[in-house]
Amino acid sequence: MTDYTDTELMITRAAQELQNDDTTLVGVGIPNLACNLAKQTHAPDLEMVYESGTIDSNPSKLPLSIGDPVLATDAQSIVPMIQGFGYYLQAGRIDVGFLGGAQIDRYGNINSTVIGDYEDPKVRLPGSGGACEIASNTHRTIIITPHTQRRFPEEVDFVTSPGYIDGETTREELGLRGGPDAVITDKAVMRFDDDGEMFLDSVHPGVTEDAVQEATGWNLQFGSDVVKTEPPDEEEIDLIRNELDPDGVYTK
Amino acid sequence: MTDYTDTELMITRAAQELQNDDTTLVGVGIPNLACNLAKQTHAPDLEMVYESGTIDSNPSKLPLSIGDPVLATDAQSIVPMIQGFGYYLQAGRIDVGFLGGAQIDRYGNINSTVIGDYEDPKVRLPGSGGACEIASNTHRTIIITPHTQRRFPEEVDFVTSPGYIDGETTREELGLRGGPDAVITDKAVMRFDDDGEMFLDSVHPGVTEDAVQEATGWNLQFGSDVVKTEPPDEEEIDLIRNELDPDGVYTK
Amino acid sequence: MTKVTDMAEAVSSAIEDGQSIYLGGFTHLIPFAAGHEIIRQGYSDLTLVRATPDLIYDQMIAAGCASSVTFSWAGNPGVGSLRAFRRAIEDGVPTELDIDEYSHFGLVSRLAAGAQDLPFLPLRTFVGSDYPEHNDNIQFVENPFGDMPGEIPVVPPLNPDVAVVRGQRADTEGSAHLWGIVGEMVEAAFAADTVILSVEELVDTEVIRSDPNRTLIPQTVVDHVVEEPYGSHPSYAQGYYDRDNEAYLAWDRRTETHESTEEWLEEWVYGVDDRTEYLEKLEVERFLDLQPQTSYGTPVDMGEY
Amino acid sequence: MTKVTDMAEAVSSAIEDGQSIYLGGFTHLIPFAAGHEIIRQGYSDLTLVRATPDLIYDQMIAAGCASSVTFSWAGNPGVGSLRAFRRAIEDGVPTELDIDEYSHFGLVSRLAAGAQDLPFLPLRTFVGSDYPEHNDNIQFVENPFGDMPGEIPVVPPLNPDVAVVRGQRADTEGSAHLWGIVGEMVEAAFAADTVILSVEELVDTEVIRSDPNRTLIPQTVVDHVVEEPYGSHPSYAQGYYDRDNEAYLAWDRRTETHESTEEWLEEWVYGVDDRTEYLEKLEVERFLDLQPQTSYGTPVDMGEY
Repeated sequence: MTDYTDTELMITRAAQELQNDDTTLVGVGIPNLACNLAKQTHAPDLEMVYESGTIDSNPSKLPLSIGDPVLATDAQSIVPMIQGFGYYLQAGRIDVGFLGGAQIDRYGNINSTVIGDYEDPKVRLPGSGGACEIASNTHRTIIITPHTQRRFPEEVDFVTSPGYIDGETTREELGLRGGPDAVITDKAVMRFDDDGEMFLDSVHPGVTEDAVQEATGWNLQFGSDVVKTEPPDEEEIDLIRNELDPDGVYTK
Repeated sequence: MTDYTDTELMITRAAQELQNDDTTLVGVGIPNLACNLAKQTHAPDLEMVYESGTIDSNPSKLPLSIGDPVLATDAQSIVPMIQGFGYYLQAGRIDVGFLGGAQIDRYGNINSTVIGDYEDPKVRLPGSGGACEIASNTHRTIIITPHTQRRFPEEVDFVTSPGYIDGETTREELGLRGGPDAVITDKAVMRFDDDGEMFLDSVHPGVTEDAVQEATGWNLQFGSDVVKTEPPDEEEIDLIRNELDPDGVYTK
Repeated sequence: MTKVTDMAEAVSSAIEDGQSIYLGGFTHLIPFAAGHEIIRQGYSDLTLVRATPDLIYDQMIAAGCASSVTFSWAGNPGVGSLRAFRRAIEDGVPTELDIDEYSHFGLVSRLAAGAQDLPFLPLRTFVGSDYPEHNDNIQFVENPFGDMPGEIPVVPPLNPDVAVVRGQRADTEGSAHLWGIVGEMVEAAFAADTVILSVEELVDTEVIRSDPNRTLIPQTVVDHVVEEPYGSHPSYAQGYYDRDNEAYLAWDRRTETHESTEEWLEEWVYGVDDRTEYLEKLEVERFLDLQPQTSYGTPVDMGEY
Repeated sequence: MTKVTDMAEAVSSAIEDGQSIYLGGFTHLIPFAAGHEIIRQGYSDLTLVRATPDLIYDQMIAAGCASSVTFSWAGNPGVGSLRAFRRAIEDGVPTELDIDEYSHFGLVSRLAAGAQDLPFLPLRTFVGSDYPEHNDNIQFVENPFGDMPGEIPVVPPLNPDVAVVRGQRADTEGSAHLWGIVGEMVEAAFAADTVILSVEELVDTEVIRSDPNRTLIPQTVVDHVVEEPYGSHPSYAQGYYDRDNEAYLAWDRRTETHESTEEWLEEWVYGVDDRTEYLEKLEVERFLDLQPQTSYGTPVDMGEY
């Protein structure tokens, strides 16, 4: 069996969420690696859009930020932010969005704004950026985050990006498109039931279901058939280590 | 004295309304000639914007429509209509707009939509184009039209472009910028008093005040000091005939 | 994946009777070839959307394709009025025509709202005019932030079933470079359900990607790509050919009666199979007269990073 | 009429204490030279407006120039957090900092409303989030056209007193060509009362007019023009130089305490007179490393008509 790191598993698992005809709004780091991996394997036509307004970017090397010049040179199109967010994202032209966050609750609501009180924060985080509109307007979102109790609390301190709200109000009622589709952590993959509540779908090789529950701040639902997460194969690991992130910027 | 036609007088009179640092939204025909005349005489820095989105056009020859390629080649900038109307006109970046119309009433309200009933028109006219927003958003408008009873009725059949409304409601109350500044006809120049009612400011050489009243569908106010309109001078006529419209497209 | 086809195929697979259709271009890049193909294929009951109906809609109205027009200025630019349009409205010839009328910014704002999936867009137009009285698509909403102004007109989205837009060059997947006057083509292309893109020339993807800021129509909104040189004649394509003003003047003369208009359609639309045959009917001198001198823009350096 | 001046003069004539200032560029074309000049001139009580405060605002906050920040994402892009920004908010060091916070589209929409003199713009963001609870600039208005959606969030205009934007090239009157990532610079330039335009190079007006579709910042909005090569270092200028990532990483290390941050400011801002002296402090190898290979866009033919 191929040797791999947690990060490499998260990348390969995220890549598998993408389909060939998807348009995806990408962030730097793991999402960027996942998208590029998908593009080099099963989804060559995947279209990568960045919130900086570069459309179908074709980076010659790993971008260091979502506004890196390699995302602009050789792109299909570049638009002002007002148009990228309005004509693409809000208009429903982006299939998949990637989100991370400091806290995620059982309904997939995400906090990337503050730890503690908003007016008097213990830790001030970067804030939404485009996350709130990505969560509101893509057709599905994939959440990638390390799995710890602190990151999966009963309730988030601030809802930066709406998931399935409180499990009762539907996103449709509120005029929100899509919703969280998968949560990929270093321990497991979670998905959402019809009420918008998170459930355990697969655990990573070597991780127990108990360990997942232990790292989750509420009584996590278990899917009817919790399986083992498919580990990365040799080709994937080779691509990540030798082509996509040869310097190990994000994978070391 | 120089010989001139009614149209030439209207062009020169309109040109005199323009100042060197004005930005003006131009239509083809007389307004275009007036602006180019001003640019070649007292207002070299006059900036000409067209509703097609060409900014500071520098036409090498007389444009045949407001979307003529000569308005695009060598322009300072070209913007989509949504931006030309939003970021320039609505934002208050256009000082002067030119308007014409089939009917104008005493408050400078203009009809360029229908003669007769809107739902069952006697004559269907082209409609607003950008006229309604030019009338609403420039800092001053100049109306150019032939002078006949039919064109200056007591009431217009349809308000396409608001002037001073009913003389009671102020434009400011309604959130409208500017307002009509001058009406230039083949007989006279009219301006507007503090209540937004039109008054006779100057009559053209050879035209009597009675003739102006005769061609106006209401009791036209006379200014306290109605003067004679300044006729074109030789330089102006020379420019119009030999440079601006040598084929007499608009001046014959 | 190539989306290249010919205009006959693009039109027949994209358009159905009764749909709302937008043919693009503000004076510039008007898709006349597409309009003629729609006429030849005998469509009816179309709602025609365009800021300036121009000759192209006058021709489609005369041919009986339209039951409604959504517009903001209906004239023959620089020439006079649109006689077929007026005959339909004033006399119901050849068919009655409903109208849905705005100012330019009103119509463009509707397309922009459609392009962004917004329930409305606000604009400082229509106050003090008679439009709101005659058009329920102009409503007023209160300003929650104060009283300057206290309320503002809003217009709802407009999402045509099909848009036909033109550009100077595109790749086979439909990413297009446009320059010169762009009008409201981008908003319409993003607002429409189905988009036919017609261009003066197909180019390698590398040409498009060498200057991504110029790609105003991206492949993601495009369904069919048609290469059709001179597809905008008698309007123009910046850098490729000038407006054929003689044709605009001729249309004014040839449309004095419905019968003479039909003769024109017979000669220039029904009487030819496609755009190539149409172009063959034009005298070569006319082509030559319409050629501009070359005048390149200073290129940009995108840098290879 | 030329508007060319140097940055010291542009800043001192445009900016006053207590004003709201926007320094532009989304990751790309950030006006670092202007930011440093503002620090050197000792401004205080500024409201800093930017989607991404980035290093430039972190530096201005550390220098005590700011009393408030209007923003949507406050991080060191690709590196981590902004330590000076966090110190001000979490500990009030060196001064207390008010924040006015949006998502990217929320902030950009405010600038777009400001650019168009609209009382508000609607957007499909903020529903279901906690923002509306904490920000009175997010309100809801009813949709007069139906119930899909029944109401929608709106944000009011944002009109900074001064905007500093950069472009690759401009003429002396201030009409600028921009390419690559444009972000929200155009909206900000149209929204601001006073605009300082800084460019990599001044060019003849003919260069600008050879490609008018590229002129995203027109002279009509520009008050001061400054030619300042490498004025965006350590961010980048597409086609001119790359981001100096080493400097972004160094900032993260050098700002671990307020004192070490002050040392950095002493060395790189207070310790130099202007951008030229700043550039002289950089090693030449660093310049050479940041040079991209040339990669020209295929030019367009505008045609001489």
